Amino acid sequence: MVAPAMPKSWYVPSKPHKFCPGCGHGITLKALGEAIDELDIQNKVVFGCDIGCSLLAWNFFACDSTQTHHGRTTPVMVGIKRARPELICVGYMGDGGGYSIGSQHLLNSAVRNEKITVILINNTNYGMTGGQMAPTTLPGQITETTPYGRDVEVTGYPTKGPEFIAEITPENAYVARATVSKYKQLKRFIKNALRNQEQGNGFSFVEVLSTCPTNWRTSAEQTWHFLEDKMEKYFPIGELKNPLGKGEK
Amino acid sequence: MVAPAMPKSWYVPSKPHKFCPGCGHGITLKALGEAIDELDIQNKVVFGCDIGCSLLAWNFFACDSTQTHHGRTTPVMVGIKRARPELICVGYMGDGGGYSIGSQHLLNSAVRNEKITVILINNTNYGMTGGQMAPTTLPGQITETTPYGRDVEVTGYPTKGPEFIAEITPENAYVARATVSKYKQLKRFIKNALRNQEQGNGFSFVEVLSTCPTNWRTSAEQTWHFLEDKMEKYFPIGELKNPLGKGEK
Amino acid sequence: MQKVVGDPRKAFITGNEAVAWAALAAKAEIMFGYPITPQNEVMHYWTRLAPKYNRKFLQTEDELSAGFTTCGAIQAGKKAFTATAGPGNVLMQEPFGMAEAMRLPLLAVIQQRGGPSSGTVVYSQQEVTLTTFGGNGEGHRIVYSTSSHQEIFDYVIKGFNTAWKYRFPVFVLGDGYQAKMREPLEMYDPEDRGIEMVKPYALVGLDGRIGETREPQHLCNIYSLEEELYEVVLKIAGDYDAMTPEVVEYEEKECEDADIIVVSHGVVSRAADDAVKILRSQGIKAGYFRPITLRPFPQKQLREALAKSGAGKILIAESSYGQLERLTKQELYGETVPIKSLLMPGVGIVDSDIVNKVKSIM
Amino acid sequence: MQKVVGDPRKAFITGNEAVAWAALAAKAEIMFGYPITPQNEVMHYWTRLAPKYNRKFLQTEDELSAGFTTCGAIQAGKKAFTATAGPGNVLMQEPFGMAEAMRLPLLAVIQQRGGPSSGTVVYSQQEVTLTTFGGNGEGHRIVYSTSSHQEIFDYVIKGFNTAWKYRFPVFVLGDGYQAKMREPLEMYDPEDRGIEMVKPYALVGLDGRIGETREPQHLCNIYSLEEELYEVVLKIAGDYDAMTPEVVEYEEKECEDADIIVVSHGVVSRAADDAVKILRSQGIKAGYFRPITLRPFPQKQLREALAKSGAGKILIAESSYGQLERLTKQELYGETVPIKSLLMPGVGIVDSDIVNKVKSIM
Amino acid sequence: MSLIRVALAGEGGQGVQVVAEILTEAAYNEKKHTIYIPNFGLEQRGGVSVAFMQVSDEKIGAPKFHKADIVVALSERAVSRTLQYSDENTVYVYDSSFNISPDELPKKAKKIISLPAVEATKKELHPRVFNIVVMGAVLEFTKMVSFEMAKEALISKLAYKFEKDPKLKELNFKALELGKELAEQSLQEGGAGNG
Amino acid sequence: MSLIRVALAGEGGQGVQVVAEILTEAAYNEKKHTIYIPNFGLEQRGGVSVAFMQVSDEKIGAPKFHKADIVVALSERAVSRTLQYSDENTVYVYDSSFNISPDELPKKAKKIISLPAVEATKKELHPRVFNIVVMGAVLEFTKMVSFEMAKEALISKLAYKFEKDPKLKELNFKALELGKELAEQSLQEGGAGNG
Amino acid sequence: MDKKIEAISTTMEKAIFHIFPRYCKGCGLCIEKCPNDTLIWSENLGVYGTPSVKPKDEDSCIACKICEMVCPDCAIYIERIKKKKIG
Amino acid sequence: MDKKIEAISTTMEKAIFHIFPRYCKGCGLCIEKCPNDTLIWSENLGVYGTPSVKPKDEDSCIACKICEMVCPDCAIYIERIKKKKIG
Ligand SMILES: Cc1ncc(C[n+]2csc(CCOP(=O)(O)OP(=O)(O)O)c2C)c(N)n1
Ligand SMILES: Cc1ncc(C[n+]2csc(CCOP(=O)(O)OP(=O)(O)O)c2C)c(N)n1
Ligand code: SF4
Ligand code: SF4
Ligand code: SF4
Ligand code: SF4
Ligand code: SF4
Ligand code: SF4
Ligand SMILES: [Mg+2]
Ligand SMILES: [Mg+2]
Repeated sequence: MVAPAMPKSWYVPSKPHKFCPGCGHGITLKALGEAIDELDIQNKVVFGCDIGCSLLAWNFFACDSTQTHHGRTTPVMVGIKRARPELICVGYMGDGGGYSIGSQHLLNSAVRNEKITVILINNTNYGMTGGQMAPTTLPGQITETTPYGRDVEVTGYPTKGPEFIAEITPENAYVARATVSKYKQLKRFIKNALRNQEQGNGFSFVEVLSTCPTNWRTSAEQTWHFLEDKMEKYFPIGELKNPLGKGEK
Repeated sequence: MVAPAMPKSWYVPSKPHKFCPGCGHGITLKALGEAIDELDIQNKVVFGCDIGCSLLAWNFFACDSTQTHHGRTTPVMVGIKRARPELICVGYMGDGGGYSIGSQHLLNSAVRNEKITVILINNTNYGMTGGQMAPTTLPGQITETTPYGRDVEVTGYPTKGPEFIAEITPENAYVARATVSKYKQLKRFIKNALRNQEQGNGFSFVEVLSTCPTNWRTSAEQTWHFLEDKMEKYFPIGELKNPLGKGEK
Repeated sequence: MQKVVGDPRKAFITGNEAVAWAALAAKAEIMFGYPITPQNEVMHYWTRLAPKYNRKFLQTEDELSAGFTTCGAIQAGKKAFTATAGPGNVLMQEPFGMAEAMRLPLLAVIQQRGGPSSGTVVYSQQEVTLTTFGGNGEGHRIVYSTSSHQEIFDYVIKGFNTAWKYRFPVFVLGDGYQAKMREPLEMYDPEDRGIEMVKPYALVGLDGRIGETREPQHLCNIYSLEEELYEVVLKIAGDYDAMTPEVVEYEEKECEDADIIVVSHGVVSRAADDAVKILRSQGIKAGYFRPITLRPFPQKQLREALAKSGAGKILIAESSYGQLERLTKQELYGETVPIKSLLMPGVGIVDSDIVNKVKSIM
Repeated sequence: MQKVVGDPRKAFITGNEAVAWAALAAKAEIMFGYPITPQNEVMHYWTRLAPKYNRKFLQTEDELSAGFTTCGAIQAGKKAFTATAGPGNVLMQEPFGMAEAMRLPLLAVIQQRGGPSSGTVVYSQQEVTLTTFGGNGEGHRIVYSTSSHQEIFDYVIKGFNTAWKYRFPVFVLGDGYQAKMREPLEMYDPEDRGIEMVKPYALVGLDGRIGETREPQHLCNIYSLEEELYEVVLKIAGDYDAMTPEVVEYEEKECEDADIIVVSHGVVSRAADDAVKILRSQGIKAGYFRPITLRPFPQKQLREALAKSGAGKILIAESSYGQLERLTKQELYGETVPIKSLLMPGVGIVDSDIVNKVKSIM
Repeated sequence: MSLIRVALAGEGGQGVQVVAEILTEAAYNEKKHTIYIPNFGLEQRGGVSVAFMQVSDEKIGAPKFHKADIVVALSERAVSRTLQYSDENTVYVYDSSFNISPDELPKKAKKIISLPAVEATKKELHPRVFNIVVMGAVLEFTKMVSFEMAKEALISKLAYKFEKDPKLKELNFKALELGKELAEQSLQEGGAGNG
Repeated sequence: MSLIRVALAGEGGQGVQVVAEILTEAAYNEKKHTIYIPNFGLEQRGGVSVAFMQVSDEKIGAPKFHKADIVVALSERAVSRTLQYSDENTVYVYDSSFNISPDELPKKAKKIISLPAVEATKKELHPRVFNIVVMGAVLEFTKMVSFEMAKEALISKLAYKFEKDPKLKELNFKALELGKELAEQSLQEGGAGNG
Repeated sequence: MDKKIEAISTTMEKAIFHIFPRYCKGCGLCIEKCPNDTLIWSENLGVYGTPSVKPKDEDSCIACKICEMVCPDCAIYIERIKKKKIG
Repeated sequence: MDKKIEAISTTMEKAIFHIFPRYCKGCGLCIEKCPNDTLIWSENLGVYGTPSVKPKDEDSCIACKICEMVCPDCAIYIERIKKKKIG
């Protein structure tokens, strides 16, 4: 009998997972799972998820996992890593958790070059709480707290995370922005971020442009359109910092 | 009888002020006072200070002033400004308050382009609490919590605030780094930051390299030396963003 | 300011929507907030309505910021408010503490959810201790615990007035059920009911020329000497005690001859009310007492109810593990009536739960 | 692990230094902290000493981070601790709440300062309610209130053991005076006193191959359904109650025949002790009772002291505005002995304050 | 009318909460006392959606209840999620299309009804009005509000949709009727009671 | 020896806390019970620095006291800052160089002594050992610890300085002696008592 | 979710298309991304009672695996059919 | 601090040097920054009982005002003496 093409590091009893239909969290976590498999680090990964839709991944992996408060995944991962440097610590959070309520942790952990990996889902809104404005909400985008569209005069322009993290980290940090529409690249970036931690280089960060059909209220077609034609235009994809040798990528 | 050359906006009954001998806070606040005088905005300035040595300025000015919690001056100023856009709101804080405990506020207020002015004293340590490491502590610098010198492998490199704030703000923000060793430039930068708010442009930020002889445990000579030969080497002085017309500077 | 509710208007809406309408009707000028379930819709409704009435909104980066921006706007003389729940309420204790110390008339709507920690996003009454005594202070706050949408509407309006009159932070303590359920209420403009809204005034950004027509304002919340702080705390405590008889509120039913008095607050008191009716119908002399203000607590009134009834028992029913019980016990110290409790942290309580419990202890 | 204190060693040091030595002696492996007066020197001493004993330190960006990194290190199986005060304690309620919910054996030293808000950086006992019941939970914590440097040393060591044995967050509650003053104490290695240190163990990052030799660990602090949370809270409460008799501690003197019992905690109990001696010497039968664990509270023991003495009065003396008083009243509910209080928020209390107060109410 | 308590549960997209909104709005318009509370929370994502309704002639106490008078489960997962609301006084309704075994049904119920709503909707109307069929059935089972009132509330709720596509109105009315009929039939047939 | 309570106050740079550390360390070495608590806090910056010491043969209770047995104010600002610690049992000491009027001195005191420490130090020794002169005076006023013990504690505290500059040792000893003498003289003269 | 996870398999020219309805949430992301518009809605319902997907024919699939990659739920497995090399 | 704020004034060639001892904390920043090493410690004590500053002579001061600018306490005021223009 044929089995689903599921990463070995996924935890089967919790599947189908709890994310909405068409949610980019699932695609990202598939890429993460395959990266973990390919690097063969399943037994030493500690996966930490935030509050936000990321919390739905609390029992997603067949890896030791912990779930913490909104915005606080970064310090929990830092605590684990400082205590046990041999572990591979992966913090998983939303744009709200990372750029808003937990931004002091993200910023300062990046500055301290903490040897953890952070994967941040940019879905341009607060998914879990029902679709409020996030720091990444696009200009004019309608959310529950910008019912007349985000007015950049009032709330500013969307936060560009990898850009400022690249600015504040030293050269051996890894910083990239990926998108769930480019799966192979997404997986490559995540893998690089994990390898950068494995090699003890420094802070490793991947922002992932992701889909949220539920709060965007989009059909599959509209979902891809918003991601590829709106978000990817605003947020450039690519590696901003990659200390790994070219040959190793 | 000759009177001290004191800005009109200084509050005389609280002088001599409470800062230590040789403290750069005094120089900065003189520049701020003169800037307020020259712009003739004393009656509409609200001056807010943090906890940290900046709190010692709670009754420093003959301007309406408020003092708040450690790191929370930014949101208090934002609240005042949002409520009363006609006021000129000046948040005054230390590098600990701004880059560490209050960094989520500084970051997100900058992103939202809040129309306030923030003046941040970089004295490479936590002055008020007796000289612990700050995000700005120089590599190798000895503080109460880095008794063997700041090890960049363990705690990273010093935060460069204006650089990352310039990265996340739109073009009509004002961002600069000044030093108390260059008084006229310091005053000019502060004045620009105030004018940028007056004109309703956007977020205005000046980091000031400042002296802390008490915690540095330096003589006057060593104080200037540390500021000019160590700090100014590491933290470049200048305007990173100035939306004001050249002629107006 | 534009009238928000013209004619009294019946509506079938959620509690969160009622909060937004009430704040508008109370002439609140600006809201600061950070999303958290089950409070979100307060912000959703406010953001839809506010621009129409020329009111403002800012979604801040976290609850610390929401609390401190609110404090700032109040210092600048505007009627400002916020709303939160659970972990957000935990964080907001920092700004609430500043409001307590600096006597800022902050109003916060708390829609309790399950705890500790993230708990559930649903419902609870586990933020009683936190809301009444949170922070590193002495709990000099006013806390209204509502039980229906009508009360949410009424007490948000009243809360702004209490805050600006007495200058203590005011909390309207709801919960996830009240936040999310729909039930009917009547909305009105306070002035149509003869309720005069207290005018806000500024502490900073005053008119006049400093040094000529006025002195500068210098606000602070930290003191050099122990003795200075002592004076400040005692002054606050004195004002608080003086205000108490004017502010304290409660609801009492069937206590005259009760053998057992059921004490509950908030939405649980609805079940208690029904339970008392059922018990009475079954010949059990039950009474009903509900503190509406949890702070200040209607201590005198509850003691009087005990005295006149001669009740032999108290039953405390709450959706938490003894928070109302502890509060009641400390307030009633000296009484000897045995206190029993029905503690259901994080879950709803219905009339039959109380009826059964009463029967089991009678 | 290297022995920290070889021979028992007398020392004349500050309380903060005593904390650092005790944590070393207790085999604490890593400290996370953020500066705040009057706690700073815990970190200063730790950073000087830790590298010599191969222990670690991280200064975090704020207290939220200090609390959560501590939680992380504990989940990873290390004996970790933090220290804070005042507004820092307010913020740390967020991570403390997570520790409470997830049963993480976190140890935090709290050196109380004046409140509310920034208050003073000096001294107070105004963090009693916050430390015992802070957050959106039910106060399932263990709080030791120390009164001398010797106790600071003893209870930091004991606190780690209580935490890791029962898996509740443990607080050693000091104050600014205790933190900053110098007085003599004797330091020792716990094992030399026959105190076995409980071994820490990991919740994540376990050995073995997942899916082959073991299952993955999945920790969480949020629940979908009210009922799930209810079960969790009741389980925690059950464990807490079961642990209480083993953990509760108190000190009692001269209560056998006392006419009045002076209840105090922490450093104030030193003045109370002296006051009782003075009063006795003046023919006034005063007794002394001091809860060492404020949570769980020695309720039974205090009731027994009341019973056997037949005391006609209780005097509560505290450097706060009724926090110990409220705690005592809720724990003693049902007793009828009148409770009077000497409330001096944020300032020190000396023997004569208590003596005078006792005389004025006898 | 004495108090009626209804729990209606289904998958996120099945429109459970809309039905509850319309029904309680109708009851409110009929000057009845009514409370509607959605379940909310984490379950929203990937979980089963439950609507809790109460309607009465008298003031209503607690907003939520432990046991319902009628439970309607619109998906297989909704069955296990709603078992807890059923006791010996509950009429428990689920769709006959579900692939579940008897021991997955509530142990305690006054009556257990398997309703062919999915099939009938698919066959006779269109899957998109499935929730309105269910609404009709709930109406019939509970009589919590008059059929006419419910229809009116339906119209006002969906007015914006009907404007765009008038045929939709007819379809919805038919769905309401169909639901009513299915319920009538099932009541006549009687369901398996146990408990 | 029964309990002795001392409050010593001066400007930040005057070395008040060092004196208190040495004196209480000496008392500790002498197996006395002793507590030393610095004032700390905002006052540190620009404020007056106060050291609170207690020494006794018996266990000491409260770490701080409301009223001291002896108060020594080393600067003009220290005078107003320390008024609160003086009552009818207090010996209040200040420097005779201060430009203050009698009504700026404590209203209640057992004895008020104006000590010419600043001048004598400047004239006979060197301003940098002013605090040690004061230490000698406090020793004489309180007898809280033996002179020899105090000297030993002084040596061990400043050992690292003495190593670099042996002449300093001599200077410090002289300062200690000078302080003692000044105190002796002042006690013989008697001070203005009031209260 | 202890129901068996079984595939419905469609053998096409270049690949066998396996769909696991118990994992398919009917989001349609795969349909939109298929470069050859091979996929359409299926009468087999997925885990939430919504339609799952199937190939519309046997020859349009080029076995590019894009559908598999974008499926957030691992509901698709494309088994490539190795071409027998001719000559 | 209700004591009168009075200056000690030294008239030099190019400027009058005013020092307000009640504001001077003796930090020495001015001494270090004076380009001509004009300033030295004075026997007049400042507010904290430490020495304040004074010019060492009358001709080395160039009235550049640097000392005034760097003084954190506004304890110095340099009053420039206007040169009478010759010719
Ligand atoms: C302290 C605190 N504040 C607010 C919340 C409520 N909350 C839960 S998730 C969330 C937003 C999540 O948004 P994001 O981080 O972008 O993740 P997403 O759900 O979009 O993946 C918020 C505000 C909380 N749980 N705790
Ligand atoms: C929440 C909180 N945490 C910690 C403190 C203690 N604290 C007061 S000032 C300060 C550091 C100040 O450093 P900085 O902001 O750099 O200002 P500086 O004193 O150096 O000018 C700290 C940690 C506090 N008051 N509140
Ligand atoms: S709400 Fe959005 S981000 Fe959250 S699970 Fe659903 S689709 Fe994904
Ligand atoms: S401690 Fe440093 S920053 Fe603070 S007042 Fe003194 S010199 Fe200035
Ligand atoms: S493998 Fe490629 S071509 Fe074939 S169905 Fe999937 S996406 Fe379409
Ligand atoms: S992408 Fe996956 S879950 Fe979505 S419709 Fe296709 S097979 Fe189903
Ligand atoms: S004005 Fe210039 S030259 Fe004259 S004393 Fe001051 S710094 Fe020196
Ligand atoms: S800079 Fe000012 S305070 Fe410092 S020594 Fe010179 S005059 Fe005095
Ligand atoms: Mg998001
Ligand atoms: Mg600093």
